[in-house]
This record gives sequence, structure tokens and C-alpha cells, in this order.
Amino acid sequence: MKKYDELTEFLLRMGDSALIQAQRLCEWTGKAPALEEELALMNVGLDLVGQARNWLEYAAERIGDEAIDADVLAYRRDERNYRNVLMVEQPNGDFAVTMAKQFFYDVWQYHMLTQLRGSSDERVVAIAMKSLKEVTYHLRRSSEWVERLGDGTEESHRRMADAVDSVWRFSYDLLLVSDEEAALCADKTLGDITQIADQWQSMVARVLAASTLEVPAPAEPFYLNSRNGVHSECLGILLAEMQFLQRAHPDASW
Amino acid sequence: MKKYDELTEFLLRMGDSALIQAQRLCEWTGKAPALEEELALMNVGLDLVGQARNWLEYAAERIGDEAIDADVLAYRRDERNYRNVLMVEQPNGDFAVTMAKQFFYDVWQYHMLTQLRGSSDERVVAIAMKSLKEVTYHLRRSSEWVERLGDGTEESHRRMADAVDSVWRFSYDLLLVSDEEAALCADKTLGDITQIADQWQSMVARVLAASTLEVPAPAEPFYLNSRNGVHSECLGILLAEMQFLQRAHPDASW
Amino acid sequence: MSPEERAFQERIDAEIKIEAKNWMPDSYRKTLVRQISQHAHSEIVGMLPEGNWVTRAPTLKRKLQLMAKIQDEAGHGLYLYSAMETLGADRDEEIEKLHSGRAKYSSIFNYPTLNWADMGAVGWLVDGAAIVNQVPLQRTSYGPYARAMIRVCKEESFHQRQGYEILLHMMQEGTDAQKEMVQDAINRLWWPALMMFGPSDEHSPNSAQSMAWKIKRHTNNELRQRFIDQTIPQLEILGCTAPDPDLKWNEETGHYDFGEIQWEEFYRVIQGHGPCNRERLEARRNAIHSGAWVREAAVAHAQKKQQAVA
Amino acid sequence: MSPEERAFQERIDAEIKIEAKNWMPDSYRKTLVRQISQHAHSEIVGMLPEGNWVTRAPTLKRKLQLMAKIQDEAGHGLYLYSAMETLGADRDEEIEKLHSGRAKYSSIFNYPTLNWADMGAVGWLVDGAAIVNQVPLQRTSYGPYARAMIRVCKEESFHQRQGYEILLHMMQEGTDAQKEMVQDAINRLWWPALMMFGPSDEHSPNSAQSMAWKIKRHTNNELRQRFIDQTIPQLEILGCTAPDPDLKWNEETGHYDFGEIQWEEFYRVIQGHGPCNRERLEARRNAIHSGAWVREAAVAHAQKKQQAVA
Repeated sequence: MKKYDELTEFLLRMGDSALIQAQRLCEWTGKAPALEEELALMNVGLDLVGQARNWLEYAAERIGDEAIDADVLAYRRDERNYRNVLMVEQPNGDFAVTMAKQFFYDVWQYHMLTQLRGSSDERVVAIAMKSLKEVTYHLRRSSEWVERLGDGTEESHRRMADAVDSVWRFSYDLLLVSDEEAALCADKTLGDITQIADQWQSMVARVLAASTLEVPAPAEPFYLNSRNGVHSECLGILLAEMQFLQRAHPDASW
Repeated sequence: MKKYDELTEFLLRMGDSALIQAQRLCEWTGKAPALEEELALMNVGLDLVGQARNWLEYAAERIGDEAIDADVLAYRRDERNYRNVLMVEQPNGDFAVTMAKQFFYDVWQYHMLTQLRGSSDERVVAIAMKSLKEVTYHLRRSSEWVERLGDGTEESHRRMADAVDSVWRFSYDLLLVSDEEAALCADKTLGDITQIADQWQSMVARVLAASTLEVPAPAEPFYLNSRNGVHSECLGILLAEMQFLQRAHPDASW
Repeated sequence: MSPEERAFQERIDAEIKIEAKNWMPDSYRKTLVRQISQHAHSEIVGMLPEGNWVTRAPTLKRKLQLMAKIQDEAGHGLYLYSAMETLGADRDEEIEKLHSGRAKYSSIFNYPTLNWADMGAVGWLVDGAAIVNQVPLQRTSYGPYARAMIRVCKEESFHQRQGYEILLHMMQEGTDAQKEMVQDAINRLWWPALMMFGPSDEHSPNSAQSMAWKIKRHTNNELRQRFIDQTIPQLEILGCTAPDPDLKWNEETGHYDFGEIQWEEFYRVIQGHGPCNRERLEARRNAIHSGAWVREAAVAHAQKKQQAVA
Repeated sequence: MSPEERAFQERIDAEIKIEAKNWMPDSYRKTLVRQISQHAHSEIVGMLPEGNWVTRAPTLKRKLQLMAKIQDEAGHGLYLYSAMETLGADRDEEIEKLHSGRAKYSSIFNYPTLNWADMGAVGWLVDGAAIVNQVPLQRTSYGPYARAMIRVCKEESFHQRQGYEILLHMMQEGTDAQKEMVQDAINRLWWPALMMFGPSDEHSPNSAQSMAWKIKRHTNNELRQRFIDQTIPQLEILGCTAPDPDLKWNEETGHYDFGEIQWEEFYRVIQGHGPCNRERLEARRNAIHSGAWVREAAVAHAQKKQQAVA
């Protein structure tokens, strides 16, 4: 397990999360419940790969090793070195689970990016500003779906409630701010993201309530820890597929 | 696409088929409909990996390149160089599809191995003799399951009939004997496998009839061709998973 | 010919677009619905062979490109179904015809994508052939279809250039294994791409009426020849070959001669027995089937909202 | 004490096995059913973390070994459920208790397997700890259980050696990345393996009665110490370390001292809130649920056969 400096680790957390969320969206290709959703899921995924590239490029620059660029970071790290939040790696399940994951991630992104605009690091500010525009749209869409499914039919309500229940437990990992990150906030390198848990809980509670869904008690940490690369088992299989060509053809240029 | 001499290509066909069939069985771990089946599926899979190793070791010896052994053949070839029959790479589906695939493959193996005992090549004879014992058991088991499901409940009958229908179209690829193989039979390198289609059809027809299932008309060739590595799309994803560690760590020794 | 019919044909002859509100012969309407819906279905089914690789795209850049292409195809499907609906057809009904095997879609998407270079070759050859088919449709007599085609063609020619660039990069910067992938992709997709223009003119019975209606503006053979003529120089720049020993430049005609197409394979595929027909339709059916509860929920929710307002 | 009870206890004291047909106290029967079923459940759930890697085993040899191990575990599950059924319990009922969260299984299987070295470390540490727990059970007072244990222990000690060999090979022949995997696997699995012996003696209330019945022959702490004492020298040969700064040889006691176990984590996990509890139980429930039609078909077919004979 490789650890970089605090800011680089944070950039990996942002970039890896966007990438893995996008990879899960790619899995929906040709399987969405309506043509409009094919378009929308891919659209969100596209934004996220773009964001991932921006974060990872900056991380690679900071690492400062000529052999490491954004693609190397994306395609040549094992799961133990991936820093994505646990929420995004979870299997897609049905459309309700996918939307629950997307919504929880969007709320997190929205508040994170909003705060990151206040960073003293110009690159972070630039990426956050650009991403926030996209994420504002993602969030509107995913919260609308949560509401539609939560307050739709009996079946959709049950599925949406089950979906929230099944991924809620990973939310602690979104919301925990590490000591290293708190230090980056204290010295203003990052905008103040230390209130993320409250911001997330309050927006999520509002949308779930509007969706006639119960708001679970805050999730407690339980061993899995994205910052140390202790992921769910599903990530390894996802990476095996995503990274295959780069792994199989290490000398290739694509 | 790499092509080896006729016998080596044939060995790859036998070895790759056993390996891919076993890989699909591995996917059942922890998912079988009964504990007895966990045991049995893994047992069959074990036999098949053993057979694959024997065939691939012999193929590697014939290739005669120091850098190529059975593991290199198994773990470093792309899908276009895999020679497994199309039947075995098909997704597992439900237990009926898995059993249909297993049964069709077992009948083929049974008759192939029976004939291969008459080869002039001692290695082929030795592998065939050892494998035939195992396959005789596999075949008994899979034909029992086909019968049990075909002549079980209404639901199981429907599922078994659907299963036969869904994979039957790949049977032409099992049954076609290439010109190269026919030549190997003619000069006695291989035992006479040229009657495989008739032998397969007649045994399959008997079991399907006993299972109250209809026997479809013989399947016609349609573009996909295992001998040229023109596989179904599903093989690539299977290999991405199976080969990941060897691809990700090319210098490792396991 | 009735006065209405005459006015209709005169309008067409004068290159004035027919619009949804105009009178049109029933057979014109039916032919267009069939043609546009087939085109829309092709966009949707065409996402599937790409979906097979989008999770394995080898770099972030290539992933972005492929995702954008898939997104565009979903978009094309949407425009086209909309254009079709202006003719009074129903999207769900037409999709049901696709799922039950009564409607067709482009035969090319029944072939598997077997290596990454296929993502380049599909863009270059398949979108390339589609463009040659569709460029004349930008001037087709039915207004909504013509306008949809303008946008579709623009995006597809972008896809084509991108696909070609994928291949060119692999040929110029790639390893031997990558170059082999490119040639392999071309070998497999070449003939199916030529088949995209449909049967030879002598076996294409609907053409005459479609030509008069300016739904179709060139014969299958003309378009096929145009595609070949423009593609071979690009193939040569790649440093690849076509899997056709009879292909050669004909000084006299000013066109490339080429070998006999395997029409038997073509008919097999369009009759539903191609290598991936079953998988493609099952994928689409599954998507619609497992999404039913989502669509129902959306409707139910919208109704609740409306009732709350009322 | 009733005469029956006295005879029962005398038999146990004389090291004569209790057999299914013998009289036994209800609480003995219940305790055993619980213990044996938990053990059986552990074998079955224990297949899942290995199932996560069996499709990715890096060589044919390692694949064979892992498949054989998984097969053995299914076999152990079968023997153990059979032993349990001799006590009048029903396998399906006990499995239903597992699925509804009323029955326990070994907490270790609620941890994820995150790299290939975990397949070695599970064999070495988890099967190793299991053996230390189970060796005394080969002499347990209940005959069918004792006999099942003899076979289980033999196979598990084979697994343990194989697991250790996987790690040793990676440490001795492997790349830096592989060595890192080994140390990482040990870091993650070390404490959960120590937890396999259960709570400290002062928090293990059932022990006294179980000892008298010879269902249990050593305390949790004794077994844990035995495991540590035998494992550390193997760890040193590997060239790895345990993630325990307090671990050191105690010349006086002749044992290794070791740090405090995080009992809070242990209780969280056995209460169902470990990292993979939910996934493990869902996997088992799904297997049984989606296999229902298969089992029904087998029953229906057997009945048809029987009727045909009658």
C-alpha cells in the first residue's frame, strides 16, 4: 500500500470516486429502464470520467514521477491502492439501488465541491468549480428519481426503501473527515469540508422525507476504510474488468 | 491470431474447453441450489482443471518454446487465441442452463475421449484414458439432472426446455470436425472422431426424450467459430477476470 | 391519381418538404414509419456491441470518447423515434415489434465485438457506411426525418473520424499485438459493413417507389460503391488490407471493383440467425422488462403531483 | 441427578462416547446441536470469501488447490449437518436459523478477502485456528461429532500447510508487490483469527458445563495461547510480522505475550455488523431461494419414478 502526501491522497479520493461511480454507470449501457435514462446515465458518467481525469492528472503531477500519469493511476493500481469511497463501488443492483448510490454520492459531491471552491490551491478550485456545475445537475436528477421511486407505486416504494437500507451503511465512509484532511482545511489548502456530515445528513433527510422514505440513523464505521484501501470485495472484480487491456498490454499505446 | 500445428491446435481445443467449462463452474461457488451440488459442481470443475492442465502441458511441450508452459497458455492468451468450444463459454444462466451446457459438453467429451483412446499418440491416449473415467461420472450426473429437471415440475420442465433452446445453437461448433482434424484421424494420430456428430446426436436425443424434452433439429453453423477464435462476446469478460493476476503481475511467481 | 396525391407528388418533385400536418398517402406514411423506426432501433441495438467494451476502454480518453458515442446513439434513437411519432406511430408499439422480431434493425449489430480495435473499426466502417446511407437522407422528402438526419450525420461523421483515429494510432504507435487487432477487426467487419447497404439493386424491390418519393435517393449498389471508393484510400493510409482478393482499382470505370458479397450470410443474419441476434434482442427485452416498475413509478408519481396541484 | 443422568455422566467420565441412540440430557442435546450447526454453517459461509478468488486464482495449480479446498468445505458441511441430524435436528430448520440471523457462524468469514495472499493466509491462520479449536473435539463425548472431527481435522491440516506454502512461495520467490500482499493479508487477518477462539474465559459463561460434558476440553484462552505459540515461529520463517507491538516471547511463562484484543470489534461482528455479514447472508439466502425450483423438481421427479415402479 502506497501512501502519498495528504493533498495527493485527497485528490485520489475525489478522482477514484468519480471514476468508479462512472464505471458502474457504464455497466448500465443497454440496460436502462428507458431510452431517456440510457442517455442520462451515460451523460452523468461522462461528466464523472472527465472529473476523474482532472483530479488524477493533478495527483499525477504532484507525484512527479514521469512514469505516472492519470491513466497509470487509473489502470495500474490494485484495489488496495484505490481510494474511492465505498459507496460508489457497490454493485448496481436494480435501478433503485443505482439511484440511491448516485443520490448519496451526488449530495456528498455537491457539498464537497461547494466547499472546495474556497481552497487556497488554485487547481483544486478550478476543478471544483467546473465539477460543481455538472454535479448540480446530477443531484437534481438523482433526487428527483429518489422522490419518484420513493413516492411512486407500492413496488417502487419498497424497492427504494430496500435500496436505501442496503447502501446506507457505507455512508459513514463518505462522511468521515480524516485528521489529514482536517489539517488541510485548517491551513486553508482545502476549503472547509469538516461539516460535510451535517450538510449531507440534512439534505439527505429532506429528500428522503419528501420521498416518503424513512431516514436511517447515521451509519457507524465498521472496518472497511476507503482511505486505507480496505474496500468491499466487489471492487477487485470491477478493476479486473476495467484495467484488463492496460494490464494485458503493458507496452501498448492506445 | 496464432495458429500452431494441427495436433497442437487440437490439444488446445480440448484443454481450453475443459478450462473454460471449469471456470464457469467456479462461478457457482456458494450459489448452488443445494449443498450436495456445491460439492458436485466443484468436483466436476476440479477434474476439468486437471484435464485442462494435462492437455495444455502437452500443447506447451509441442510448442517447444521455453517461455511457454501450461500456465502461460491459460493465463496469457487473448480471447482470439482461445480455442475452447463455444458451448462452454456461454453464461451460466440458471441451474437448467448450466446443466444443459454441462450435459452437451459431457456427451461430446465422452465420445471424443472414447475415440481418442485409439490414437497413435501415447500422450493423447494417456490423457484420454484418465479423463474418460472422470467424464463418465460427469455425464451420468448431468444426464440425471437433465432428466430430473425436464421431467420434474412444470416450472423445471419449462426452464429446462428454455435452457436447451438457448444453448442448442452452439452445438454445431462441438460437432463439426475440421479438415485438419479429419487428416489427423486419417493418419491415425487421433482415434476416429469423425463420427462425433452422429454419436452426440443419438445420445442427446435419447436423454432428451427420456426427459420429456423435444429434440431440436441439428444446429447450423453461423459465423462464430471456436477454431478461429471467433467467440461469443462473453468470453472476453470471463478471461479478464480469470487472467487478471497474471496480467497485472507479469513477473510474479505464484 | 387523386388531386391530393398529385399535389403531394408535385410538392415532392419541387423538393418541398412534407410536414406532419400535410396529407400523405398511407403507403408513404407506412414506408417512412418502417424506415425511421428501423433506423431508431439500429441506434439502440447498436449501443450493445459498444457496451461490451465501454467497461474495458483502455484509457480515460478512449473511455470518454466511447461513452460520448454511446450517449449520442441514445440521442439519435430519441430524435428518430420522435420524428417517427410525428407520423402518428407509437414508440412503444414499434419497440414491441422490435422485441418480438417483427421489426428489423441494421444487420451489422448482430456481429460480436471481439477486441478493442473493433471500437475503432465500428466507428470508421459502420458509422462510415451509415453516413453514406444517410447523407442523402438529409434531403429526404419528409421534413422531420430530414432534419433529424442533419444532426445525426454531423455526429456520426465525428464518430467516424474518431474511430479512424483509434485505428491509426494503434497502427502508428502500437505494438505488434495492437496492429494485429486492427487488421483482425477489419477482417471481421469489412463484409458486414458492405452488407449494410442492403441487397443488390436487382433484389431490392421497394426502391423504385421510394425513389419517386425521395425517401431514397440512390440505389444500394451506388451507395455501396461510393463507400468503397472513399474507404480504400483510408485503408491504405492505415497500412491494412481488406479481406477481399478481388478488390482492385478499375482505371476504366474510375471505381474499385470488389468481390462477391456472401448474400446467404446476409439473409441469415437479417432473418434472425446471425451470431448475436438472440443476445441483442434478449438484452433489449430484459432492459424494458426489468425497467417496467420504474416507468410505472414515474407515471404514478407524476399523477400524484398533478393531483396535488389540482 | 436422576439415575439416567448419572449413568450418562459416568459414561462421559469414563471417556465412552455417547451415541445417537443413548439417553442424553436435553440441554446436552441442545448445546451440541447449536455447536455442530454453527460449525457446519461456518464451513458453508466460509466458502464465500474463497469463492471471491477462485475465479481469479493465478495458476492452474493454485486454482486446483483452492477448488479442492472449497470442495472439502462443502463436504465438511455435509458431514457436520449429518452428525447434527443424529441428534434429531433438521438441517433445513437449522439453515433457516442461519438465514434469519438467529444462528451464528465463525466471525472470521465476515471479513473481506482483498488480495490473493488472503487465500494463503486464510488457509494458514483461519484453518490453523480452526484446527487448534477442533483437535480436542476429536475426543469430544458425542460419538458422531468426534468422528466427523477426525476427518475434518485431517483435511484442514492439509489446507493449513497448503495455505502456508502459498505464502512462503510468495515471500521466497515473489516480487516486492507479492511480499507486500502477504504482509497485508497477515495484518488484516491476524486479529480476526485470534478472535476465532471466542471471548476471554471470564466472559465465556457456557464453558464450565461444556467442560464437564467434554464437549469442550480447553478454555478459549488456553486454545488462543496454543495457537499463538505455534504460529509465531512460522511467521518468523515467512519473514513477516504480526500487527501487534506487544507481542513478545515470555521466558518465564514459556509462552508469547500478546496485546489486547479489540473485543468491541468482535462483538460488532458477531452481532451482524461486520464488514461482510450482510453480503454473506444475502449470498446464502439467494442461493437457497433461487435453487428452490431445482430442489422441488428433484423431489417431484423422484416421486414420479417411485410411482412408476409401484
